[in-house]
Amino acid sequence: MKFAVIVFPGSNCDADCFHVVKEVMGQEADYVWHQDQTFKAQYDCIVLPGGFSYGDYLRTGSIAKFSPIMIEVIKFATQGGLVLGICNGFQILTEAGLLPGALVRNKDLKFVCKDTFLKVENNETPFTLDYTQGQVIQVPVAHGEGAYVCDEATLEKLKANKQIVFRYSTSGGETSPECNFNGSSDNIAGIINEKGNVLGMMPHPERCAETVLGNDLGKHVFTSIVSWLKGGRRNGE
Amino acid sequence: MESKTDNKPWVELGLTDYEYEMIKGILSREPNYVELGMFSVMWSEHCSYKNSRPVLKTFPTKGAQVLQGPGENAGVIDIGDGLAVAFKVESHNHPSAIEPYQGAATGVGGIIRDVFTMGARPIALLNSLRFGSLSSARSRYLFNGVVSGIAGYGNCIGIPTVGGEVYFHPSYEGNPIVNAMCVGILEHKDLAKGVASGVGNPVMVVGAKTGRDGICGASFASEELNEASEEKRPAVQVGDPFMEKLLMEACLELIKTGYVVGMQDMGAAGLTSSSCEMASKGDTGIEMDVALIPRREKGMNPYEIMLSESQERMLVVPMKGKEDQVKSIFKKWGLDAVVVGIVTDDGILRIKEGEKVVAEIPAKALTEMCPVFEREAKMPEQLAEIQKCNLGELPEPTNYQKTFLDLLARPTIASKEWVYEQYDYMVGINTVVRPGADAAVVRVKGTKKGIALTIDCNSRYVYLNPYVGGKIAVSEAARNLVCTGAKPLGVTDCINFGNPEKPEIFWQFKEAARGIGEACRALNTPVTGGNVSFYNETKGEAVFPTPTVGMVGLIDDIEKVCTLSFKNQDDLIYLLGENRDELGGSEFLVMYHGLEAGMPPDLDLEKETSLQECTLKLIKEDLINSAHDCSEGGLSVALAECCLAGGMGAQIRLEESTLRPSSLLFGETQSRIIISVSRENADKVKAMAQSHSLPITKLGVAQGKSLVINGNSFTINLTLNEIEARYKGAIPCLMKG
Amino acid sequence: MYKALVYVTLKPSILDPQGTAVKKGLESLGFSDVMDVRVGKYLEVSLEAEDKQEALTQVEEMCKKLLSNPVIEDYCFELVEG
Amino acid sequence: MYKALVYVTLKPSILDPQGTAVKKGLESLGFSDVMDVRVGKYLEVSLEAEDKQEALTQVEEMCKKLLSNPVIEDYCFELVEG
Ligand SMILES: Nc1ncnc2c1ncn2[C@@H]1O[C@H](COP(=O)(O)OP(=O)(O)O)[C@@H](O)[C@H]1O
Ligand SMILES: [Mg+2]
Repeated sequence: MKFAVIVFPGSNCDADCFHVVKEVMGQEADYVWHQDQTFKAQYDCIVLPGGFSYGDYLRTGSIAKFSPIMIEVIKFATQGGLVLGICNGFQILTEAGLLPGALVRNKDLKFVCKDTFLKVENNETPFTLDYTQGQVIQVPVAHGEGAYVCDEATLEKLKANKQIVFRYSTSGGETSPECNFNGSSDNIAGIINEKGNVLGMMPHPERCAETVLGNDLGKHVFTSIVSWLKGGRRNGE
Repeated sequence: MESKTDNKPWVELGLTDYEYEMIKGILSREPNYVELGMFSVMWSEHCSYKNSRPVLKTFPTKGAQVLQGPGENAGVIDIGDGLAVAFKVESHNHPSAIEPYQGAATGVGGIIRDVFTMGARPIALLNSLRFGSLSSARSRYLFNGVVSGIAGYGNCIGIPTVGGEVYFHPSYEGNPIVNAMCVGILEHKDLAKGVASGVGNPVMVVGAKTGRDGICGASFASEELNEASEEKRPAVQVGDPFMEKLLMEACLELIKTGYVVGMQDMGAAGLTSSSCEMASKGDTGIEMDVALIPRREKGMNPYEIMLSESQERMLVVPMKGKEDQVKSIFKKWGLDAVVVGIVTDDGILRIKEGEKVVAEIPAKALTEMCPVFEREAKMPEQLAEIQKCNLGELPEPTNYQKTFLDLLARPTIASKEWVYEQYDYMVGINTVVRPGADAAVVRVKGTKKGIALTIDCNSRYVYLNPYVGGKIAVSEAARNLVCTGAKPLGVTDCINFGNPEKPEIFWQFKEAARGIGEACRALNTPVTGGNVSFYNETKGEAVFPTPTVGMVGLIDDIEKVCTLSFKNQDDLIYLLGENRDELGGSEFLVMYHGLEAGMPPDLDLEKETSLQECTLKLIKEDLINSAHDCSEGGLSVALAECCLAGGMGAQIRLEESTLRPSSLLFGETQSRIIISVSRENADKVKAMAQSHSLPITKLGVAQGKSLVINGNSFTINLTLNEIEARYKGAIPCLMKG
Repeated sequence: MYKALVYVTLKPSILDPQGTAVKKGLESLGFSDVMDVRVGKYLEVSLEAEDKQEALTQVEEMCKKLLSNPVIEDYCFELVEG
Repeated sequence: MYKALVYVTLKPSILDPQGTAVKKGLESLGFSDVMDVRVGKYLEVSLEAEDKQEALTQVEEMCKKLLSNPVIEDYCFELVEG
């Protein structure tokens, strides 16, 4: 399988995603520069990494969405290719209109870096099929603008279509307001588009994909992608 | 500015009459205003170390592991496998007092540049912070601003902030201490230096455009803060971490090409310092045209251009003929790279504006010919009295459990989670031991190795006895590294003191340096660089003498990294080292008795060395499951930290009846480490301690969800939840104001 | 030369934690009569354009494409000459 | 009830990285005639006051004490009724 990790000026989790795909997963990976007009190879999955593209100035992701490569990314997504946006990548995906809603300042206005618990709300996506439905995983977050917002109608639609993939929860899987540290609508930590091929999430699965870092549960986002691409079998099928 | 009619313009710029005469002697003429400005910044304490140089010379700086000692942008230490670590600490106290967010942010930006200029990729940041009491609104404002400034810069550029320390004490009320440390990794072959050699090589300015930011910032940093500072302050420098990220990537890419002869960041004194330092180190001259320098503002004159402290800029000397390659790398990152001058053979820094020469000074006059002062040193008169304070007769606390809880909630002791949760401490996916432990550990990808990092100083000890306090700062730093299983390798230090022209302050400095030097020798951790910040005073009152010690250590096998948490039910808990009746300088003494007096705990370097050697061996041989240093708050607080870190309680029985319970529980005796051990290894551990002539005492067992400490005349019995609420709740609660 | 003064504000339906924090800050300073605070952005964009109409069209487009996000924000602007 | 429209801008000599980034962004979108962009804050503060004079005094003080940072920013405001 071949992954592309897009590098925007100010991306800073690009090398982390690359490392996990290549060294931990043993898959092929290329860095793709934001100024490139076309993909120079066939890719199976595109990763928009975390960081502060264009310094996060104005609004997170707002300037990155106009990078030349984004036209290609949008084309790739429209044709059903797998796109994973993590943190700043999620912000870019919403700005670019590939995912609904927007990400705004955390409710306490502070950047927060810590472990959170996520409940897997939908394990039938290409990004989560190696998790069990309802599984609770510990994954770190690191963001200042990660509160997911959208209008009522969109939220209803997200729910109806099972587009909410991860929600902040307690270690026991309760999605109570106390664990909604950043003030997201409905504890949303990650969503997928209607077609089910574009996932955006604020937490960083690439930061917990190796045991030496104390936790490797995040790895399954990547193993899921690979399973799916291999003509994957979903859990329980 | 040039039209100033003051008949002694040099005084306005912070130079003395004596210095002005020297300058005339060097130039054999009157300096013009631009030249005077250049001398004033380069001869400021901040750039010239004129008050500290003779003392700093006493530090040990050599060792087999040292690839680059003091004198470059950062020290460099060998870690094997052709790899090395570059690291340095820097103060940004005065800018942070004026504008905490930007002051701290630009401090972080500056220290990062120091590290990547060496050809190293920065992999971790640390910071050492000191503020007044959190009961003051101004201290809260500064604390909040500084922490978000550090976060704002470090998080954006994508270098994890993995550790640090924060103290609160009234002496810092008007003058906070903000020290930032950066650590990077490089391959030996990429080691770059700040030298301009090769006559005829071009001199290039790269990175951000030059504006009127922070003109005379270096001189500003070399004066006491007073009411007039508010007025005199230079245009505040604003950091642009996004720009710096691009600059860092471009510079590292450039160094890989092998085209770089020398590279120097523009920190304090901007273009002036970078150009004269590069020429001076290269035994060359530089000729430069300020008209060619990309500017952000209109109408800037040569004086302003030469003295601007705009951030995110570097001076690069590439090989002749490689200018276009340099430009194309910077262009890719969207940055300016402009040839502004040339390396010459006459040793002169010649600044032109177009055809007109606006300054002409021997480069070494600015760097090496600055007058150096051996200041008078005198022990402060009251100190002997303070040290003699009789602590033997103090009443014991009436309720040890309450005292223990109060101590846990002292901002200086309480968890700093409120701080480090604002820092991205994971980006880079190397952080194996996160903030909240004795030292942070980052792995070195592609090897089995790990780097352990810490920064430490208890300035109350230094105040009470600078010599002992200096020894403790180094020893504690090393001990923190050792607790993770790392062998300490080298030191970077940041001297934050008052006005060195006062004999009492200079005495503190000399004594602290003596202690630091001695400890560094004993522990084989040479000083590879550092920073001096004097004049940390408000209204004539100096801060506590604060020589922070940043230290780097090496772990051979990252799988063997040791942490502080109790891990297994029924593990035995031991203390390596001995408890003594030493309450002087302790947090308990201030909190309960309102005393900052007595002698600080003693430090015996021989005992310290055997403690560290023994602990390292125990970790290497997999004999222990945890290790934690006892520091502020003493044994009881350290035990609580071991419990909280792993969510595992402990049953402790302290038998020693000769010690007062307050000393036993809260005294801050040095050279003590708490370890936990599986029962089957207990004998081996005891044997190992004995072979190092090290006292070892059984404290109890790890178990349950409570911490119980029993002694002959006291009992502490608390659930971990109760302890955590105080320990973690203290700072957030105070910050809500 | 024209200068566009652009105001970007959060839609009323979107929570404004910054506004709330400022309001609290004002209250703790003793300004007890503050009813509400909303925090937005103010941009000054200087541009060359043939004429005012041209400038208006350009700025309108900038606002739509980049300066505001219609999901969460509203914008308005004025144009001044010089 | 009064509403103060407060504009907080960076002092002219202070670096504005946001403004620079937005300018570059606009350029890459094809707005080649943008000469300069500065980014500031826009606040709407609703408050009760006896009369306009009282409101003016209050807002002036808020700006000085909290809404702007005099070290790096300038401010100005208008007051509207209702
Ligand atoms: N300013 C800070 N930034 C990041 N981490 C911090 C900061 N202050 C304290 N910490 C972390 O909190 C922990 C406790 O610090 P400290 O009490 O100084 O430990 P010790 O006494 O072992 O040196 C350490 O892991 C330290 O790195
Ligand atoms: Mg410490």
